[in-house]
Amino acid sequence: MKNSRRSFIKIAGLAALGIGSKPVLNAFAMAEEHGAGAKAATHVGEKALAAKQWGMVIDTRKLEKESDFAPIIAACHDAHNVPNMKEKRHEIKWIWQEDYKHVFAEMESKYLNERVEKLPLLVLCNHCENPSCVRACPTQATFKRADGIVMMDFHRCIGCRFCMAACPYGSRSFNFQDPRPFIDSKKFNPEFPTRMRGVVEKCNFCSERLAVGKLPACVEASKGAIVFGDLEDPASDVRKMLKSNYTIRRKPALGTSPAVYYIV
Amino acid sequence: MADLPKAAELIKIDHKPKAKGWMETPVNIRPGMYCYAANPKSLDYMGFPNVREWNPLDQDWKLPNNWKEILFEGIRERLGRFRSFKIFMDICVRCGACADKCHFFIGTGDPKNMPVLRAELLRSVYRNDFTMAGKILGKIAGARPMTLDVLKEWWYYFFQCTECRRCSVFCPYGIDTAEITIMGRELLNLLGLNIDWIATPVANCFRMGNHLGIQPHAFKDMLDFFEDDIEELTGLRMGVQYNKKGADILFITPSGDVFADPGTYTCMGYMMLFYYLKQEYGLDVTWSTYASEGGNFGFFTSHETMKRLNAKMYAEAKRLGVKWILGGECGHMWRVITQYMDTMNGPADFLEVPKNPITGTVFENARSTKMVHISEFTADLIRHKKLRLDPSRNDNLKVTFHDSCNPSRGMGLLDEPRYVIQNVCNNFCDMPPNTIRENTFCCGSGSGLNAGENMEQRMAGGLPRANAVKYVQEKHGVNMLATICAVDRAALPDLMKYWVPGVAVTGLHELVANALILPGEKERETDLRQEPLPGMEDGTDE
Amino acid sequence: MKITTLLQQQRTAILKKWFDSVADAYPLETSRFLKTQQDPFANPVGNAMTSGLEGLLEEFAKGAEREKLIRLLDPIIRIRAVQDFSPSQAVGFIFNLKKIIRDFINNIANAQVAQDDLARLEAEIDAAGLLAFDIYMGCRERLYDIKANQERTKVFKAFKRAGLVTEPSEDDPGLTVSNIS
Amino acid sequence: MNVHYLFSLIAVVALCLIAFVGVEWLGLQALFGVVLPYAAVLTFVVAFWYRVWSWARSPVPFRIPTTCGQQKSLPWINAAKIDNPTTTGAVIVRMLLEIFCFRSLFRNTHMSFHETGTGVRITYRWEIWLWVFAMAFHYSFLVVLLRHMRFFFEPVPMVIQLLENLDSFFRIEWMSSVVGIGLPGVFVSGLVLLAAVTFLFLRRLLSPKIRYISLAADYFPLFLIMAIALTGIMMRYFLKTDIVGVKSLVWGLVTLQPALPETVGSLFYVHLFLVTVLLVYFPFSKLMHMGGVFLSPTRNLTTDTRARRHVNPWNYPVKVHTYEEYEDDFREKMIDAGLPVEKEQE
Amino acid sequence: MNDKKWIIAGLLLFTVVVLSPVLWNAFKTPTPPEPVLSAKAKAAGYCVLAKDQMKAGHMQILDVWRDAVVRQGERVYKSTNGKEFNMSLSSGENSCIGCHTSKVEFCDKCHNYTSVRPYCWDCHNAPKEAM
Amino acid sequence: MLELAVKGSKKYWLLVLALAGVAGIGFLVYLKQFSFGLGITGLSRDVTWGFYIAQFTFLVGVAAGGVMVVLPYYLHDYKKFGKITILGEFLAVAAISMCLMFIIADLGQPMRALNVLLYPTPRSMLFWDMIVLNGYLFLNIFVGWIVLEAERNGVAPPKWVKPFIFLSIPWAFGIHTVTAWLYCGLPGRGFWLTAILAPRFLASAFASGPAFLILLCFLIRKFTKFDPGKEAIQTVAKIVTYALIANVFFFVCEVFVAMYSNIPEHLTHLQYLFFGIHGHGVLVPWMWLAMILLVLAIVLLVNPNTRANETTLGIACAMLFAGAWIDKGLGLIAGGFVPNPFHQVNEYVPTPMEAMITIGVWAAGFLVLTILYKIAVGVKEEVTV
Repeated sequence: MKNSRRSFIKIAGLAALGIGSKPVLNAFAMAEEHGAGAKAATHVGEKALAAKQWGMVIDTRKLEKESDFAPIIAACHDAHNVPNMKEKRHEIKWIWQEDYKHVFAEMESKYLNERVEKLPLLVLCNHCENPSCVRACPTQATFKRADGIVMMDFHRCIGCRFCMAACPYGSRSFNFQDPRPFIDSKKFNPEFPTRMRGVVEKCNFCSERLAVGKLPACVEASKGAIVFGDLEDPASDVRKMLKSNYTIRRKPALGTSPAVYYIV
Repeated sequence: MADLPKAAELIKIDHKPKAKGWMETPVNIRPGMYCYAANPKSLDYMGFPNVREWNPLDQDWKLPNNWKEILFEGIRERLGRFRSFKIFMDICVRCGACADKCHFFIGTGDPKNMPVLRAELLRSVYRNDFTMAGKILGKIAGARPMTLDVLKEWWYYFFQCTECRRCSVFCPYGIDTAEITIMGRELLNLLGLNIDWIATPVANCFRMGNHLGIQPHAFKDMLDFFEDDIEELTGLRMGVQYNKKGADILFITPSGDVFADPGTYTCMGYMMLFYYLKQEYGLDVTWSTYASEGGNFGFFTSHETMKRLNAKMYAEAKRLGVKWILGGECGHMWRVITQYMDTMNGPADFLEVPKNPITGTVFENARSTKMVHISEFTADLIRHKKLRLDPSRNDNLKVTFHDSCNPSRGMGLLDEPRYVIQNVCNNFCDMPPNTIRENTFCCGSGSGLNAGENMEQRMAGGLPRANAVKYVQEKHGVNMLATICAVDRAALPDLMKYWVPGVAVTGLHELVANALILPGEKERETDLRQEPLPGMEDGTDE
Repeated sequence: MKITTLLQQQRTAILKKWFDSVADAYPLETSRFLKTQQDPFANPVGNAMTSGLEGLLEEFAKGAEREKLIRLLDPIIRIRAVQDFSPSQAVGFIFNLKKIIRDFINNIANAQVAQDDLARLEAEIDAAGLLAFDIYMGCRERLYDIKANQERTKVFKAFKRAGLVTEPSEDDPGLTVSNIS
Repeated sequence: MNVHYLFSLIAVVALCLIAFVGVEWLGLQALFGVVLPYAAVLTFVVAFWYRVWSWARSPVPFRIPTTCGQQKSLPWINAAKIDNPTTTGAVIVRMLLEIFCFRSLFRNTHMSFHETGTGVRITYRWEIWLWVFAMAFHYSFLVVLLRHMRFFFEPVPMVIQLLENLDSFFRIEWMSSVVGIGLPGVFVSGLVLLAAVTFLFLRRLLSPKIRYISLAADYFPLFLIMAIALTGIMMRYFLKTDIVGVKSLVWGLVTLQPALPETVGSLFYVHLFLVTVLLVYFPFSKLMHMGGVFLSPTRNLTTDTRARRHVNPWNYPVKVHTYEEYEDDFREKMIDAGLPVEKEQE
Repeated sequence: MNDKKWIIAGLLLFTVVVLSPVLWNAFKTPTPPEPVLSAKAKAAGYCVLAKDQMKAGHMQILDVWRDAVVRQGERVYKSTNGKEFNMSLSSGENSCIGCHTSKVEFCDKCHNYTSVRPYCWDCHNAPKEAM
Repeated sequence: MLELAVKGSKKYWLLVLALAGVAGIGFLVYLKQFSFGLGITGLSRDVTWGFYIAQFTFLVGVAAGGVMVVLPYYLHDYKKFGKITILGEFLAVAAISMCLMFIIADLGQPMRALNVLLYPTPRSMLFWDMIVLNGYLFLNIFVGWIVLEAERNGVAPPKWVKPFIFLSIPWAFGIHTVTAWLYCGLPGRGFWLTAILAPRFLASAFASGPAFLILLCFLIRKFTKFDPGKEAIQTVAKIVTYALIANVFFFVCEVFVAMYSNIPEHLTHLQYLFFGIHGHGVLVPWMWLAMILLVLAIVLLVNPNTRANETTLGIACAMLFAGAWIDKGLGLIAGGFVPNPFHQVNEYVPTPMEAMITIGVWAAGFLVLTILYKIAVGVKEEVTV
């Protein structure tokens, strides 16, 4: 960042020509501030939560009834202005409910425990440690942040949907049309942007909430059924949960190493 | 001063002068690249100003004292009269698209032969004395004062342009260097600076009706001689008519066809065609000794001179009371007819709209000039199957066609001659596409530069054309170059001799006459050139 | 080292030098015009020579055949014969090659070359130069032949056939063919 | 050596400095922002009229179009209707093709020599780059010009907005440590203009033929336009200026109620001054080809001169050698040769 | 050949086109936009940068911000006067639209005046206002 | 040479106008897609790629197939192909143009297409695909044009195009290999996850591209004065035969692995395509038709008599082309996405609008092809007069 700052100052002299006829010196000072200089002044908020690899443990034992799922899904979708598309084909979902036999289809078992056979599960982006979607993206519009969150940069996505083909979990949705008419204006969250047509979207582990020290919306709404924390931190809640419970991850054979664990 | 330069280095220094722009490079008039100065007698006869003996190689050109005034007055007058001149002086952006389109530049490599620079020779002076920018900014605006050196440069390079207009095809603004050359030559004529190959034919033509100065009785004698040749060949006499009042059609062809091989064979071709039409369809064609020249070297002198020479065509047609005029194969003759004649000497309301009485075709495109090109006429006849033809008589020929500059870029006469050739010959192929039709290359000798003393210039200028002929010679075994221009027929044989030995030159109607089966002719054993017809080689071998 | 090996190894460099020396021989204006760029042969005059010189050098490297030399030299000389050259300029460029090769041997390649080998090559170059002169003269003769004959073949032949060639009389206001020279 | 371009470069740099110094140090905003633009537009229009009118005053005595294709002659021969136009409609099409598609330049070829087994062969390669860049230059210039109309109209016309949308169709958003481009959206036309003008300059500089024929007057407009494009691009993407201020200045000019905003930077005045210079320079230079191309008599006339008579307004009688004079000269010989004569010899 | 009338027509057309902005607008009243500051913004009395600088360069700051927020996770901006801002174009505490509450009154005025149509609003800001 | 494209008979202009018209209609429909979004297509959350990408994949094959006439001519100096290499190259140009148009049509945010260049991402196969496709387009235009122009001028092509020619040969293999890698590198898509996908693509390319070229040669011979030569066509036919056999062989290998190993991940997709699962099977008749066409084509091509007979050869080539088109242009992409990662079946059927855009792109591609072939054939006619 220091380098970039210096190189910017070099052209700041020229910048004097541009802004304000009289206050040449001001312009210098200003060039420092905005443009690339502005970067120096940006930082992570004080209350922000940090981690090396965010992860999640979903305790399916605590999520059984429809009424357990609905508030969680609603909390997420409302917080992120996820539209409710009329056509199933164009469905957009960040977190949703799916049967065990579909989620863990490859763990097919002929004679399954009765509970598990009909077990509803929450599915969302796995924020894999080794995400194939990030590999596929030709513009780095989807990328892995330092804290392990697999992010979407909606400003940069070209809508090629390569990431959707690459995602083995079906976690990604595409805006086949303008989503805004399908957002319930009563539930609209003005603090979170909507998306435009033609970009891919998915769960972002509530990075906007983590930045202000809040846990993800689904975690908050789950009444303890979902535990969230740093997988790399042995003292974190998630690690404790993982230590004390048998958990499984989706399609481990693919080597993507999901960060979402299920206690079945 | 430690090391004296070595001899080799000194020579090198001599060879590499400090590079200067073209404006600072004086002209170097070189033998072989220019034509002799005009004979004063010729200029005098025409009443041109500032007549005198002078030699281009001399330092002193014996100019009148007020030559600059004369010149500037001439420029001013022409700027007021010709929008083309004025616009072409003003709007060139020097994009250079014309540069390698000029046959003289390709052949000589002399940068001042790039059309743009040729025009700049004049433009630079125009800017200096006729535009505000030039007057204020001078050299920066590309202006330079008129000097004797500049005048010599004009003379040298305006007589190194054949006014072929190839550059104009490519110019994004349609700037026509020919127009600029024409103006340049007009201006030079104000100072008596013409070349003899132009001035003398002009004088001849003015007085005797044709460039060669063939007097009427001689003209007839020459055609009589062709009659003898044809009789020998076919057993028939053509019965050419001269100055006949009340004929259907007046026929005018360049006098080059009457006196110079291989044009003479073309001339015989016309005679045979007219004989055929007379016998078969009763068409009455007359020749004229007064208007015995289709070509117009006045065009290479000045607009006024062009008009003075051209006036004879309509005058003679009127006097003879013909219905319309038929024109022979010529290049600049047709440019004059197409673009100037009607304007200068028309309207020709005493003539009828040309109608081919044999086919009934009305030549709508010649509705106003009342003058039809013979290849249009013949093509029409062939199309209506009015001619009995035996193309196999031309089977010893592999023919290609040279589009002459003026008919192609001045009127667009491209397909008619090809149609005729393809109907009278069995072997025809075109030269490469960028060298034919509107892209055709000049023979290098047009616009009055067909002299002997400038042979190097002509050979260099004809290089692109010759090169294309060579290509088809090597590829398809072409041995005959057909053309519809008398200057071409005079110039191309020399060019072929130098660059493409083995290719002869012919006019279109020589080929037609070879194939044409005349009523009552005896079996032909030779072609018009008295060379054995294909299949007759043994018979004539005695 | 064999001289042919040298020629093959240093082909590009020798060619470049040879081109330059040819460009020097152009008339001032064109020469200067050529010098302003890396490839001196983007100009039509020089353009014709590029591959010609290359072919010649190849021939020398292989041991020149007379027929092939003529074929290579003819198009170059034929153009130069009608362009702005003195005879020495038109054919002299061939001899430049001798000095260039010697320079290469002495200064650049620092190679030991058998004297008789070099002498053989120089003899070949001389022979090529003489051939070029033959071609040049052939072209010029052809040119003068055309010049000299054009009036006879065209005008006089026709006139003579018609029995029309007469001396012009002084007071005749008409001008006759003899003026068109 | 050719110093033409150096001279022109210095001239353009000097012009930039004049505006910069004038505004930055001398405070001559009113001069550069109001007086000169008005004067320039006036000069441009008046001088343009003057130049075109000076052409129009000269008549077109002869119809001398260049025919670039088969003539209309016999009904069964396919005529090149556009390249050899015989009707006014076809001439209009020909002119439109010339003006909007640079038809003639499109034909451009490049000549070169080749050695073949049997000698030298001259070949002609289709040379498209001059055409491509000329088209790119003129059209991007036009688009840039029209785009600037957003400063001249309030509300901004829909067509201009549409044009802006098309021009900025491709989002070039690129954030790096040194420069960030994203907002405002990148207009492709500006970049194309700069690229094309650079090509045209490099062509003049690097091609020896073109360099040889180039004058200072050829480099100057190139540098001028290059500088205009550069200052514009700098203002838009990097150094920024207050465009609300710019619009209020321009709006003041077009409503004839000039007012000077305070927050507009000197770079803008440099940009404006260069445009001013271009406007003044235009009618006195080769840039007048814009008007001239419409009047070019080799392109804007029908080729049916043989079918329709063209009148020369100054056609004057000339001295000709009449048939009577001719017969007087040669009557005797004509009679001897058996040629008919008008007057028998006495 | 009488083409002068055509030439004059062409010249007139040319003149009208060249002078069209003046002909169209002459003597109209200048209408410089006056963005309305919300009570909140007025009360605050400061912004991320000085007014002039914001006028000319706010888009660059937004560019930098969106990259920093999305890709670096940096969401706080500290201006030279030590104030901290929430780097968000959407409404929210201490964000752009949080303070300049009305896009119509604040942003659109100048944007419309200068024919700037940023696509920010495709995603940011409230859907009802965008519609 | 472009002037050859603007001088043509009425028939030629009719064809050009018709193609331009269809392309224009396609473009208008595309404008609808542009303003509404990809929702007008039959694509869904589960089948995110459809017709567009399938056409793209197939056409990359057609483009790569051109190398089958370029390679023997330039590497093995097989003179008979001298007349048709340019046809192969220009076919590649047209096919690649279509590919690029299909990619643009498939993007949700086409105006951001330049991001691929602005943020080059070497780990993404799509980035490499962009490079190879554009590179191949450039190489073919460039090489084709220069060689053709030299031929027209009757001179040898300049020496410096040789490296480009040689480069274009491996490059042709490259485009289809990278295109295959788009698919076969994705975890969790069992149908594509096979190392033989690239070879299979190449084999099908070298069958369908040259087969199409043979059909084009027949058309050219019928409508112009240029004859590509019977012997050249027969040699191409042999190449087609072997490539087709290889293609079918590779496919059999795939089927064997899936069936014999009986791994559901790999098997279900084939089951879906050829038998349907859970009552879904829109593609079943198509896939069987493709198989029948390909087998029949093999029969006709392998038999020397039917191969030598130009009528049956033409039929075989048409069947092959149609079969390969169904195989790649319908089955391959949809088959990869159905069933979805949750083993649910959501089928894909293109919508009429999607089909219209597709047809529009094909028309635009054929327009390019028509113009390029007009030029090429024009030169050939000129040279062989």
